[in-house]
Amino acid sequence: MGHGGGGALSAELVEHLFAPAYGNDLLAGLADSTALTLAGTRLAFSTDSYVVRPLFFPGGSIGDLAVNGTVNDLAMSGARAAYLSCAFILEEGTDLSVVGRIAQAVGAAAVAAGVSIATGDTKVVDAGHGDGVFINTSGIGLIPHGVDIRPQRATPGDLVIVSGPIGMHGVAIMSVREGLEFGVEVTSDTAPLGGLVDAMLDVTPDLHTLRDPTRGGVATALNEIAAASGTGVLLHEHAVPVPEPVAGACGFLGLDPLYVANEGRLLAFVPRSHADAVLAAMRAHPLGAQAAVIGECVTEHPGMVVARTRFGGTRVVDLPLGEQLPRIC
Amino acid sequence: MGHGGGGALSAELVEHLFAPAYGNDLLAGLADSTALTLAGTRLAFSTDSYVVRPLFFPGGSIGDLAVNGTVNDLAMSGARAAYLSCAFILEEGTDLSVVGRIAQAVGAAAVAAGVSIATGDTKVVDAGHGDGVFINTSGIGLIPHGVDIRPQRATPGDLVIVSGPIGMHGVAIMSVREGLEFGVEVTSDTAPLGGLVDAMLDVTPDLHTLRDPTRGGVATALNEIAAASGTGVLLHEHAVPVPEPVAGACGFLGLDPLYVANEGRLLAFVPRSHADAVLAAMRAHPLGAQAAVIGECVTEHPGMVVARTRFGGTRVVDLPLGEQLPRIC
Amino acid sequence: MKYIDEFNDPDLARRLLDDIHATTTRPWAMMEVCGGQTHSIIRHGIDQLLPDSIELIHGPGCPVCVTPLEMIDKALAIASLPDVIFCSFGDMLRVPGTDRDLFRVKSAGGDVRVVYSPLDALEIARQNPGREVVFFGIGFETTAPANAMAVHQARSLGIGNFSMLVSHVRVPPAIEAIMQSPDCRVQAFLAAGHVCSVMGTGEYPELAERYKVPVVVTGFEPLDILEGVRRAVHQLERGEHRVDNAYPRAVQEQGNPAAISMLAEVFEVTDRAWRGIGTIPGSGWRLSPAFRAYDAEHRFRVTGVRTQESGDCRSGDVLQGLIKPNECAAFGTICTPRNPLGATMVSSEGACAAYYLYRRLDTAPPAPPKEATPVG
Amino acid sequence: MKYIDEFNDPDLARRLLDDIHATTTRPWAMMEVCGGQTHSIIRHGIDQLLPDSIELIHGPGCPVCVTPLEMIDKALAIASLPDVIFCSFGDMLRVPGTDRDLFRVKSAGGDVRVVYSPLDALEIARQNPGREVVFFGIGFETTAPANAMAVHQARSLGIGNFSMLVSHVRVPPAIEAIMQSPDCRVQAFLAAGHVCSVMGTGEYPELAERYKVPVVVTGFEPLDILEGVRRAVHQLERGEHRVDNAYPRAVQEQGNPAAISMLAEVFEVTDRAWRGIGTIPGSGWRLSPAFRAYDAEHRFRVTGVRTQESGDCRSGDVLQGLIKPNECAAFGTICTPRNPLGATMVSSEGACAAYYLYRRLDTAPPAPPKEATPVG
Amino acid sequence: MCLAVPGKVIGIEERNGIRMARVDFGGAVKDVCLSYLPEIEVGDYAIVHVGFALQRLDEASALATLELFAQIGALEEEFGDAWGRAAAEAGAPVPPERIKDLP
Amino acid sequence: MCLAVPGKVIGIEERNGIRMARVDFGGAVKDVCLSYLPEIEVGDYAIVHVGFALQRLDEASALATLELFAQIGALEEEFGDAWGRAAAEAGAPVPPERIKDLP
Ligand code: SF4
Ligand code: SF4
Ligand SMILES: [Mg+2]
Ligand SMILES: [Mg+2]
Ligand SMILES: [Mg+2]
Ligand SMILES: [Mg+2]
Ligand SMILES: [Mg+2]
Ligand SMILES: [Mg+2]
Ligand SMILES: [Mg+2]
Ligand SMILES: [Mg+2]
Ligand SMILES: [Mg+2]
Ligand SMILES: [Mg+2]
Repeated sequence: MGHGGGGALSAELVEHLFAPAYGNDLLAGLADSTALTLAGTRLAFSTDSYVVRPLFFPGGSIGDLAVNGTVNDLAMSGARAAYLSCAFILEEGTDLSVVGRIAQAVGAAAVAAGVSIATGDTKVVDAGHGDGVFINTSGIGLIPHGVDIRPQRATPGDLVIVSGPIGMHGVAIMSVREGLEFGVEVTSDTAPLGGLVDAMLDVTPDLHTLRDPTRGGVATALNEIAAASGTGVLLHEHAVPVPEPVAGACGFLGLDPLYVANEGRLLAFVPRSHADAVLAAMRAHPLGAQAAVIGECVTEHPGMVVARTRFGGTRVVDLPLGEQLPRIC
Repeated sequence: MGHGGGGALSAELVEHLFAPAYGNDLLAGLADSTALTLAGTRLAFSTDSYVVRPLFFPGGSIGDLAVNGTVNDLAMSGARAAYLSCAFILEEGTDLSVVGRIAQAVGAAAVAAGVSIATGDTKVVDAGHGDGVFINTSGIGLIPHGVDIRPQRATPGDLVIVSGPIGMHGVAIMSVREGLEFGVEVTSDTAPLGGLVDAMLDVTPDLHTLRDPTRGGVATALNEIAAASGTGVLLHEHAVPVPEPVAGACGFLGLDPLYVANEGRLLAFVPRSHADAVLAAMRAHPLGAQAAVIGECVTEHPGMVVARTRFGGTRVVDLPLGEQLPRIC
Repeated sequence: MKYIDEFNDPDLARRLLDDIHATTTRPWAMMEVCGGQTHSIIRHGIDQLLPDSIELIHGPGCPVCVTPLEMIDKALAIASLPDVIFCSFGDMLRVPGTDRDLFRVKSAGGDVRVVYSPLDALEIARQNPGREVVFFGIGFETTAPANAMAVHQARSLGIGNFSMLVSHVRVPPAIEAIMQSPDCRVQAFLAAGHVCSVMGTGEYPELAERYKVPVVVTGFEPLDILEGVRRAVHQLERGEHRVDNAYPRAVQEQGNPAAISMLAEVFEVTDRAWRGIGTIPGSGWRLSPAFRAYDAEHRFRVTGVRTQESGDCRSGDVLQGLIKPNECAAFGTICTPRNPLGATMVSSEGACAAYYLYRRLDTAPPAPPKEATPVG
Repeated sequence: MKYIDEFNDPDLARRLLDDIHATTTRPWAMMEVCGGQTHSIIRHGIDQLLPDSIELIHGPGCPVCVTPLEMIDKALAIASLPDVIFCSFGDMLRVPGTDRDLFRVKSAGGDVRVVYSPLDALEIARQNPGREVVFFGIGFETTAPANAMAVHQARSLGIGNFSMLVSHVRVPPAIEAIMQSPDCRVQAFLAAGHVCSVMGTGEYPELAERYKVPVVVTGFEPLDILEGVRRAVHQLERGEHRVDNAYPRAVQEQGNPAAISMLAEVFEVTDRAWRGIGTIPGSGWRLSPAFRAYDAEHRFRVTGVRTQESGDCRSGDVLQGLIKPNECAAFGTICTPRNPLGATMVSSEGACAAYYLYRRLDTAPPAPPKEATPVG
Repeated sequence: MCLAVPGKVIGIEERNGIRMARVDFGGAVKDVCLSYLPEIEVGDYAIVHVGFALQRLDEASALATLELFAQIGALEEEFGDAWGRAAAEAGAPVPPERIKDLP
Repeated sequence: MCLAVPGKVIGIEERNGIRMARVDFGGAVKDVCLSYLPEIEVGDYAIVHVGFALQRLDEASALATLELFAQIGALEEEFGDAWGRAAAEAGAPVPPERIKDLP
């Protein structure tokens, strides 16, 4: 189990304290990253702390996530990440070799994403006052002219595209925790999405909304966008690409792939008129080869996500109650 | 005792892993913040995590430090902070009211510093896997034209100016830990230094080096600058402004004020020809009213800091071995 | 995947639905016993496709929901002990005790671990000889053989720091209790397929006969459920009350003899309280005297546990099919999955949670606008 | 601040120095007994201002430096026990035991707390009745009364979870041991002012007479030290060997009678090993039988402590004034404050550390260029 | 209750005297205890619950069931489009047939 | 050893039967145990070590000492500039007099 899946404190419970305390409207946008103007230049700025356990998993490590997570949050504003900060909080007793391997992963991921680690920090806390390694990355990137990508812009008529098969990251993490084994193909999907977004923007700057469905998975991302925009989202469940091992693992652990984390996928809300062209551009990019339309924005059930089942029934797709756990019933 | 004062892991031990792993030269500059160019604009970018204990102390809280610390690191590149990120890692069991008070402090400090909190993040970790509240802030700011402030630019002939009395922050923190009491005047000096730096830059853009002598105090900051620039630093010990309560507290706890933390002071390395004017501008600013020349850069003992005592003797002023502790002998 | 995809085919579903619609001439109320079936029905929207005149009553077959409050509180007390590693299936972590849940205990620093199998807990005990490892042994007849085996192996391998907090329940006494209720509206049962995989179907003919009620052994994939409904409707329309196995690929009449004999060795039948319902005679298993040393209730004499069930919760009526979840006044107002009053709201198998999560559109006014929560 | 600033006046210092320079006609070697004096001398650069012919030998008066390795290792073992809160003056945290130090124990999760006073440790014991609180009672005669009082109060207040690991040392037997060494070069002593504040000066006339050595009771501010040196030089030049009190504002002949009688009640004289030097008869205090119940060595029978002092360390010779720190081959190479081989390198009072920290410019080649450490 | 899923036995071995199988769930592979199903062989499918194989899946029964489903449709075709009725009742805006044709 | 510092007693009270003082160290105030110095009074100065007052500071002695220092200088003035010699030996680039004049 990771952190913060339950208990009295939750990010949701706490976060409402912040925006009013900070006295500005920048945090109210519900976006992965915030668009700013500085000396006439439009920038995206984003921060995230990474407390994921285990530190290493098939296909990556906390170091990859720390880079790709923030690079992707910037990409979800249409920005190509330029510079990252990287701050470690280390717990006394952590192996130096572990820190070294993570640092190498950070460096390699930064090179792969075309971003520079510009500034860093290291703090060491006593044993029992941390948990091995926490990483914070913050990132800045340029937003191209004419691009305005925000959750609020999703609107009835938009089609919802996912860039590829879902659930790989979460299942790869679980395979470590639950002692699962897979064929070679089940590794985290962690990847930097800046290039894919560039390819999409080449088709049209008029992408309405982008989001990387990380913690809480596709269901959570769709709910957040529905809530921010007030549009209804209708998900065509059978169209969602779920790889067979993910379906298999979710099957016997009792999990729903819609709620499983991804680290190298994006959801795009695209005007119907551009959807074919955007989909084609995505499929021409290695990270979007299996992109698929999975739903649409509707005027019904505003702010809610509803799935149509393969049998023609419907059900509400709600926000999750924290992390999914293996269940027996 | 705070975190990371000893033990097998130390920031120093770890940090040499990072710069080579990241594969760029940005981290090699040893600066409080890094100067970047993005779309033709010169920016400063900085990050720090705050793990200070206690969370509240006379004159401030971890929230004030998290804002002012990063604002000041930007100012030490001559940049006026524009936007901050603010990411919390909360330990389960932390009072919501504590988080709320800290959020309020962050907001108030941001307003005071003229900076906007643009993006945030909250993670919750299980009890025993954190320590109440950790905060990371990262910040970006514009560097004015013609300004090039770096530790490497300190050079023999420069005079060293401190912006005010030293040791207040560290002694205020210790007053909580050690049950000291003071007159009202001993509170943390935590403050945003952007305005003071602006006033100094109004006199001349040719400030060589600025540094806020935070953890490890004036001695550490001077050593870092001497090491980065290769200049010798001669400190005139009697000229260092040490408030009487700081001297008193350090006296009976056995501490050296040169190693006690400050959160609202800066050290400036200024060409001798500009020193009088810069000093005058500083003294005209509320945060620099008690600014004083405390030393000079010399060709002797390159890379080392040497203090001349009031009796005419000399001694090396070394880097500290971690946090100073109350001692009996 | 084989045995799953074929039983999810929409074309075949349509044929079964056609048959059900064609066969049904009047209202029928049938109970799917198992929460797994409830979950499948609601998740796939099967209930929406059935004739309006067929009512599915969601049965008590969720072991998480029916685990008595007192047992949860005991689990919470044991899990809070500093030397204990408390292992549980993930389902139990959010089940509310009197004043908190296992998740809260874990978040507060307790060593609570989610395991996939009781054998994982046994392995944790082997690897932590200095600690006491307690496994929360809940479940119906499907889960009981696994838990029995863990206790059996603990004894044969000499793993003395392992024990089990046992709260097993048995299906047939529950069916009997439902049928004996004066308010009973159930006209047919879709029996729990996987329980029958273990126990066989031998316990049902007597029930079917005594209460004149069709019992159709039913699987969990959408086609399995439709087929169960279809066979029940055919019997009901014809006035029959037989035991019919609609899940023959996984259920044999004799069940799994090896599992049944292990159950007989490790467990003994006992009366058991069902949360929301009350005590049902002979409806549970506890460790038999030969394994009493592995009984966590015996090993940890947790005292001072004071249970206090919410007075607003009507989960007992829900579990007996007397009301639908949305007929409870607390539903969706003071009782939500985030703040569950009763166990049927906390397990995703629970009827109240299933209704809230998947049927909110039909059953409740739209949710209030969500608070702004920065994300990313 | 009063009593400090006046004794830091550079003009008066110059007058004292003038007198010393004028008076000194040949080489003299004198020992400042107390590490606090060493610290003050080096920190203010006083040694640089004295005539070259006056050599200050840095004495063994640093309780941190001389605490025997075995006692450090016992402290580390006790501090690592899970139920123990181990309290210590800050000085002891970086003193290396055989394989680690108290800081390392704390960083690894041990509950090690720095206190300003032994009474703080007693208060911690009062507030944590369920834990054992152990205080590391080190120090010379100056510190011993405080520690004695803490034990005395623990008994009178009935604080049973408090105990003390006692490693007290006494100055006069150490002076005697130094004078008895065949290699002894010390011609005069600057006695430790604050030890005399407690014990008075009555123990010194006999020593001065027996070894024909001037003993000047000396304070800690720069002028106090210069005055101590000045008076010693005057005696030496005149061939005298008296006890002279150069710190009369804080030292009275009879010392502090209340403190002396408390010491006699709580402690008894014992032989004590001095790190680097060896056992000196009668040179320590331990708890007297009436307070044995508060003895941590007695309460925690720590076994299996295996001590192993570095073979390269010459701190014993340093502590006896036989060599200067920079004459040790390890100094500044394999032994630095960051990686101290001996205790005299770890305490900022220790002669080796004082030389390394403040005198590197004179005594060692310039440090190699520092590694790039990102800061901010 | 009783989330049990079918998987294919791809390997069998004794471990500490206990018969264990490696079971493939569509690419996800898990170790499963065979104590209750000792006669099962590599290539067989079993229903697995909390790490235990509980029952061998009988292929003949499965095929017979599917065959029955297919025949029902044939028999009942004359009863008209019950599916369409049901879908309309559920308020489906897109007929099921069309779902597959979405881009 | 024995970092003991002078401070001024600014208040005295009994606490749990123990005589305690508030002692001012140039603005930093700390509670100090008076068990070993019961006769001390508010306004007096004491040497304090690890929370205990160990000895009253005698003002007359202090003044006499300082007076002595001042006289020494007067007596020894004819011996020439020993200070200057010492400073030169220590390699001081700035004469002590000039240090005070730095900006
Ligand atoms: S909605 Fe909540 S309160 Fe009502 S019956 Fe269900 S669980 Fe109980
Ligand atoms: S320099 Fe180090 S090794 Fe040498 S005597 Fe000093 S403490 Fe021992
Ligand atoms: Mg930990
Ligand atoms: Mg903690
Ligand atoms: Mg993110
Ligand atoms: Mg975030
Ligand atoms: Mg995101
Ligand atoms: Mg972000
Ligand atoms: Mg900083
Ligand atoms: Mg930093
Ligand atoms: Mg800084
Ligand atoms: Mg910084």
